[in-house]
Amino acid sequence: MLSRIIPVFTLSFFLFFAAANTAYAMHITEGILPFRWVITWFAVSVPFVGIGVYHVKRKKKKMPSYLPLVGMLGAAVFVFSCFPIPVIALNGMATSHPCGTGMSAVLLGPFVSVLVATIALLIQALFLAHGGLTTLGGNIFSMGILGSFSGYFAFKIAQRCKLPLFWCGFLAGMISDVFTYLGTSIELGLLVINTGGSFFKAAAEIFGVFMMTSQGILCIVEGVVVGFVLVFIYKRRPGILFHLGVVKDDTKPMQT
Amino acid sequence: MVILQIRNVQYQYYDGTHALRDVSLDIRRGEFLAILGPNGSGKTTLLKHFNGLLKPMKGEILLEQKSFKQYSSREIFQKVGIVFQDPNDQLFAPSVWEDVAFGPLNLGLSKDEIAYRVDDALSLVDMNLCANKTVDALSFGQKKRICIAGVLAMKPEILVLDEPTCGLDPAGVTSLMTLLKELNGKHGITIIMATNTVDLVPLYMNRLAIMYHGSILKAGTPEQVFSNIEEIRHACLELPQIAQLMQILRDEDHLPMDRLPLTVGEARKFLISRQHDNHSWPAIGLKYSC
Amino acid sequence: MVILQIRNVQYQYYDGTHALRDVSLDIRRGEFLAILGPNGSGKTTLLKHFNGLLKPMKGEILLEQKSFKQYSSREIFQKVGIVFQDPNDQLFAPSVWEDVAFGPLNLGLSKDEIAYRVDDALSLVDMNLCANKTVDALSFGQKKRICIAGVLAMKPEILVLDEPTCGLDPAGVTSLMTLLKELNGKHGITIIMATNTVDLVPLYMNRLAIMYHGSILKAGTPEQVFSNIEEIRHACLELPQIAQLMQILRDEDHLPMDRLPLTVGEARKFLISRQHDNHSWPAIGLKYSC
Amino acid sequence: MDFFHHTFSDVYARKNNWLTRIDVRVKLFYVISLLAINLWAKNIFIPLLFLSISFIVLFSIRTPLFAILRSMLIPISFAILILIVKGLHEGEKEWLSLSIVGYKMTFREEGLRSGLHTCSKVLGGISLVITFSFTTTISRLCAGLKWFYVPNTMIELLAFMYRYIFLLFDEVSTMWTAQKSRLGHASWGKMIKSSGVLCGLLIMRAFDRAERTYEAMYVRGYDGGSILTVNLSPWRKEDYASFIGMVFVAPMLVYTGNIYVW
Ligand SMILES: Nc1ncnc2c1ncn2[C@@H]1O[C@H](COP(=O)(O)OP(=O)(O)OP(=O)(O)O)[C@@H](O)[C@H]1O
Ligand SMILES: Nc1ncnc2c1ncn2[C@@H]1O[C@H](COP(=O)(O)OP(=O)(O)OP(=O)(O)O)[C@@H](O)[C@H]1O
Ligand SMILES: [Mg+2]
Ligand SMILES: [Mg+2]
Repeated sequence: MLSRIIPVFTLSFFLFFAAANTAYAMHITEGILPFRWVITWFAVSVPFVGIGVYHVKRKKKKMPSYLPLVGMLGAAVFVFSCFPIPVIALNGMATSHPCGTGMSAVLLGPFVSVLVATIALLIQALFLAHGGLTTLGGNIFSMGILGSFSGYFAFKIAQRCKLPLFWCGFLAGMISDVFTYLGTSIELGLLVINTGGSFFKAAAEIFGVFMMTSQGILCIVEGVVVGFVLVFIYKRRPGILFHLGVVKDDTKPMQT
Repeated sequence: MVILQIRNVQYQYYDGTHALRDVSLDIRRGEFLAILGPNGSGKTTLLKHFNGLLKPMKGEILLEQKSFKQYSSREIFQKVGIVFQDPNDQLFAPSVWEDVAFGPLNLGLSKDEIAYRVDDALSLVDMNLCANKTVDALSFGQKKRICIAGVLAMKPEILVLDEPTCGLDPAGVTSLMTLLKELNGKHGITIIMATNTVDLVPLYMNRLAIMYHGSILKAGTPEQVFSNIEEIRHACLELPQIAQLMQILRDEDHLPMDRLPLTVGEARKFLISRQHDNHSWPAIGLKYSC
Repeated sequence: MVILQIRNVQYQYYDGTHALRDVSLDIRRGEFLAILGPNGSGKTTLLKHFNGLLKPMKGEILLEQKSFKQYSSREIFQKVGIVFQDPNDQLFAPSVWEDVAFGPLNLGLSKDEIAYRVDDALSLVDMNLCANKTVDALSFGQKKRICIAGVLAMKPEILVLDEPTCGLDPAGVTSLMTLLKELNGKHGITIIMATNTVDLVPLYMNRLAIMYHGSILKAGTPEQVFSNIEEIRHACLELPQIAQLMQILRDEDHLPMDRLPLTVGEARKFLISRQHDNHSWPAIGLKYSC
Repeated sequence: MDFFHHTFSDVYARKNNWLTRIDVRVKLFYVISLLAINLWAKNIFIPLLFLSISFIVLFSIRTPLFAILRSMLIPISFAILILIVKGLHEGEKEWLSLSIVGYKMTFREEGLRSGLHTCSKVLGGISLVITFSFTTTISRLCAGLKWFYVPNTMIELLAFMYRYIFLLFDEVSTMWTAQKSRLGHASWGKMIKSSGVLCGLLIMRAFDRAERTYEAMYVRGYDGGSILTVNLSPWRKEDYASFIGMVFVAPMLVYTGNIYVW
């Protein structure tokens, strides 16, 4: 049974992904999650978003320039997430779109990044019908929370290990992507529970399919781009990274 | 009467650039002052001092004879409104109305007062009809007007503009400058404007200051300042086109003039009046090489 | 000889804006063409067609008598170099040298050839000494020059510039325009430049086209185009200052002129020559003994 | 590249028609409760009813069909995917079997039914969301969200981000074309590298712009307070009427949705 299902499953996924643009599959569409999961995911996500709001609110009282900074960088990350990135995948050359959460987590910190991702998801849900309003909670969980925290911690750990900046960024970008897809797979996998299917099998299948089609390559490409971006900014305008607290200013130049 | 007095102001950016070396300037109530200067001479830096956005490292700034330090920053914002170069940086609210209301809102005014001021400001810049538009749907010149409205809604006594005409087409420049002239003349708002377009100055401003390398090279009426051509050239500037023509006629072709005509109108008057006093045409002034 | 031919090009943006309605224009090899027009008239949109960044919805563009479709985009980019308005949009690399080398590198040239081209391009724009500076340390005008060098390093035959003088001080404008004039004259590069500054046109360009509302209103030499004042005003433009003065003298004060002087030099010549033919002075004849 | 402006701009919502005139609070209330009913519905009629009503409503304000379809393309393809997957996996009763390149694919009836059910929910939900977003400008939305006690900071960020994505996007497209015209996208590797450079420039731009915008806000008295002047119009009679209308409609929908068809 299983041996027959997997290839068929994969093939159908594959056919679909070859036809439609894969990247969009990373958000769960409106109407797919049943009621209880909608509520569960909202319940999981709201505290994180709340903490993000609290962070921004507290910080902007102390430093009024923080709100425009978060808004502008959020907009930049949003625009970045709309870049068509060419990906060589099983189905040939395809363009895909990065998530951008890894980048925003590195630049803004995990909680604020969740907030920014929430807003981005809301905008996408409303204007692109990409994701949805009832599935917002689930999408915040996978892209916002898992993406931000995994990216952030990957970056911090890599930094602690004294990896070069490029690799820190690479890991942040790649791991946050992987976790985002993992989150989506888990959420979709959980759906089979009440129909009696095996959650782990389903989630693993979906995740496998994600990675086998262009998304696997996309994770790596996004990692490369994030790493590259950090190095680029560090070379040209290190002040920005110091200001955002991404890297420690251990040289202290030009203090006049 | 002097409304804003800049006294030996110096300013240095964090990276060590001496943006202002030693600037002293008096701005009189109700005047329309142009600040000219080459790129990087410190115009923007100076303008940012006028409302306390930057604090001078040395020297001080007096508003109505009182030092800036004696005012709260809110009082200064209310008295001095500043419009930066790029309108896109200044229009952040989703709709025009909300953007203009931003200033009055921060002043803590009542709702009615805010609505009144916004409508007033929008009608001053002739943009009432756009009140509900989103900011993205406006043209560059319209955005510029909304920026000015946003500042006017705070009822400033002094309006500071940084290169407001850059990027506008000639008709847009004329309409913006006419608006400023009207605000200056009818509503008595003191206007200070940094610009690179020398040709505008004799037409609209009654005083100008030339900045060079972080200090004021010269200040005075357009006639006074443009009379010294070497200095102008030295500051990487040019005379206005008309003045260039008249200056060549005066210096190369020896046409006597008591003062250099700077605008089309003045030049015309001069050239026509020349016809009447034929005796003063110099006979030798005919050798020219173009 | 016509190098670039635009035939009935139409272009519409996604939101339905008819940015180009019906544009036909011939650009001759070696000419210096100015494209004037009010904000939003479609200048930038047209320029982006010149190197295939935008594809016309109707009509076609011929480069050296062959349709754009027959070229690969690489060939077009090599023949037509484009410089956008904001230099910050175009300087990607950390240092000047690397930035200028970006184009040649992508052409797959050898190392020596790249180095040679970069040095050549930098010396053309007179920026050799800045080769090792970081881009951020440059002034606005210098950045502009580096942008041009970056394009020149690809050895284009046609150079397209979008409002290159906007935001520069008068000395910067003069030096940039002199540079362009030199590239045009000495090196035979065809230059097309969109601008809002009418005063520059008679001084540097030998042909201009006026755009209005998505189509070419008029094209020709400055004398031809500026002779019809109504049309110019209609297109939200102004005559150059000098031309304004002379036009008033002609129309209001009835000074007879066969053609309107547009530059300082021409106006001077005319005004001086007026002294000779006293008989044609309308008011009073001037007595002269020459 | 036009795609971006096209999809994210609220051009349709800026028009003046009976739907855009409805108070945003009423619309939000409707959308949320209808979405809930849509999710809960046990048959495909309710979602399809929502779908058709949305289309009729959108056509009544002359929304071009292609704009609707463009927005629905992704969800539709997602829905079809679910239909296929469920059809292949769930249930026993064979409905259709075909073989493609050696794989025997068997569609089963139960799976197709439940797939169709989910499919209809996707379409119904999406059409509701689209109807909402095609008739509500972002500033109205912000005002409405505020009334629903969404934190102020979040609304501010939403408005701010929405305002500046277009601007940054335009800057990026200019840089993109500048790169392209110097052959920065000649090969795949170069394209990746160029994307990195572009994104780095984008972040730098955003940072500088944030600073300048803050200065502009500061000189107009901003000190960390609110940046939005939310001006919701007061409740009108029609708004109350539509609110109460929902109270009558909802039970009917719930009743219909409860009919178990298969
Ligand atoms: N944020 C900054 N940090 C460091 N140096 C700066 C900064 N802003 C300006 N400068 C430097 O200070 C000097 C004065 O700059 P300013 O912007 O005041 O010139 P400006 O007269 O406004 O020029 P422009 O005509 O180009 O607008 C310049 O040399 C500039 O490089
Ligand atoms: N990306 C775009 N999407 C939609 N409309 C656009 C876009 N770019 C320009 N337009 C519109 O197309 C028209 C022509 O614009 P264009 O930028 O070519 O004008 P321009 O002559 O360069 O103006 P300016 O002097 O302000 O630079 C304008 O009405 C403008 O609003
Ligand atoms: Mg400046
Ligand atoms: Mg333009």
